[in-house]
Amino acid sequence: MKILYFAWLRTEIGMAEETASPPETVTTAGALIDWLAALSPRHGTAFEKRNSIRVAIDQEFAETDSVITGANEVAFFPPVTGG
Amino acid sequence: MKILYFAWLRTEIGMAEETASPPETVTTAGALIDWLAALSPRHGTAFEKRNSIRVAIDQEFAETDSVITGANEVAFFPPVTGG
Amino acid sequence: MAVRVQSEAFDLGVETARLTKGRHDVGAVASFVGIARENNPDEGAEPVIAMTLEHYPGMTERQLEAIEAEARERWPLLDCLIVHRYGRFEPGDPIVLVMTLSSHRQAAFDACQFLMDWLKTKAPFWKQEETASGQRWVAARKSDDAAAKKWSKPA
Amino acid sequence: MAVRVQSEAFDLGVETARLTKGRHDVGAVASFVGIARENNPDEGAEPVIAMTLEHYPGMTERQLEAIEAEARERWPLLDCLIVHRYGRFEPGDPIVLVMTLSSHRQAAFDACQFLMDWLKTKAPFWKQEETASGQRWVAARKSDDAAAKKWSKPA
Repeated sequence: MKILYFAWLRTEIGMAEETASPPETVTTAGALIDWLAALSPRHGTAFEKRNSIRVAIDQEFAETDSVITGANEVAFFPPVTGG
Repeated sequence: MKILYFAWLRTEIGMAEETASPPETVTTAGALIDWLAALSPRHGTAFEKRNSIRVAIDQEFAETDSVITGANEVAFFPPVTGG
Repeated sequence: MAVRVQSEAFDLGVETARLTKGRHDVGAVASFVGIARENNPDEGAEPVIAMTLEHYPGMTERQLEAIEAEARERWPLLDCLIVHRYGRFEPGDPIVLVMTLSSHRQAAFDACQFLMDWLKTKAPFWKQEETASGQRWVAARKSDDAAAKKWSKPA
Repeated sequence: MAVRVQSEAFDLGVETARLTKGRHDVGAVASFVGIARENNPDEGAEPVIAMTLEHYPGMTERQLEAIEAEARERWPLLDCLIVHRYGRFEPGDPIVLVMTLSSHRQAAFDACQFLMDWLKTKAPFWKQEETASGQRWVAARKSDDAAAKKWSKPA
């Protein structure tokens, strides 16, 4: 599963993209956040601000209780500030 | 006093502009319409559609009861259809 | 005052570049271009071959300047442009341009729409349409009066 | 679908001419250009030297196409264009263009404003500002959420 980070999540974690293989018990975006947060201290710090983090599953906006099973690409980012 | 006609008023009366010297008793735009309507049959026909005629006194929109005494320029035209 | 009444065409890109040039405070440019159309659904189905816009020189500029001044008073505009053409137009020809500049988009959008709505009811232009049946003066549209009225301040 | 995500600049005049060329049914072209500003009043008074827009390639196009499809469904649009740039911008640089074409002006205005309001909350772009104090990610604005919400259909 490809994991993408944007904006301050990218700079805090220190990478734009990584490949992750969470266990089968990790079925939701929220559970994936918990699992990723344990990967490294930088992950842990970045994911502390959970209320400021949005998620997209296969390029569609999703919620923390959305199912990630079978997804190819999960992205984490702050609320958008375009235009 | 300069009298101007636009759109179908111009084509019906057959001129864009004329100089008129109404008597002093003609003090409002409405009275001026009555006076102009008597000038010629073409004037009479054009001014029959009074409800479809708008007036400007010295280049400002006005009403039929607006005072024309001292005005340099009175214009008659249908409702505007610009843009 | 940025008001122009002309027979010549205008270029939206050139006007935007000119109004924003050297400025660092503009965040939003809203613009509207009105174009001559072949069909006027309000007036029946006969295709329009051409149209001629007649105006009242002198009063037109005066009215456009008054409309522009009111927009600047009601919204925090950084700049504003109204270009209205007169003469003969064929379908596809641009006729009117309104452009508003502001820090934020809402003011730019609202002022641009206000200006167009008022132009339709306050600018002394009259439209004659040419169809296969001949030439005909276009009647004013009630929907334009209604659009302009929504901007009236409460008494 | 007329959606472009690019680093290159765009020209409003060229895009208008391209979209209206050969058409006789367009009466109204509403457009909006968003420009990088020196001051962001929501974020304090320090002048912005430059800003960088990061986006999510793939998802951006997908979201813009979905927004455009929704606008075309809600208003009788004859055509529609969204151009969103990414990269580094200095104050005065145009960043986003939305253009809507319709027979009548109200549909063009409403759809243009709808698209801008939704872009601000649904397009995956993130803005980093550069001031004398350094670089900083810009926080989302509550007023943008409110602007987008006004277009929500009743449940």
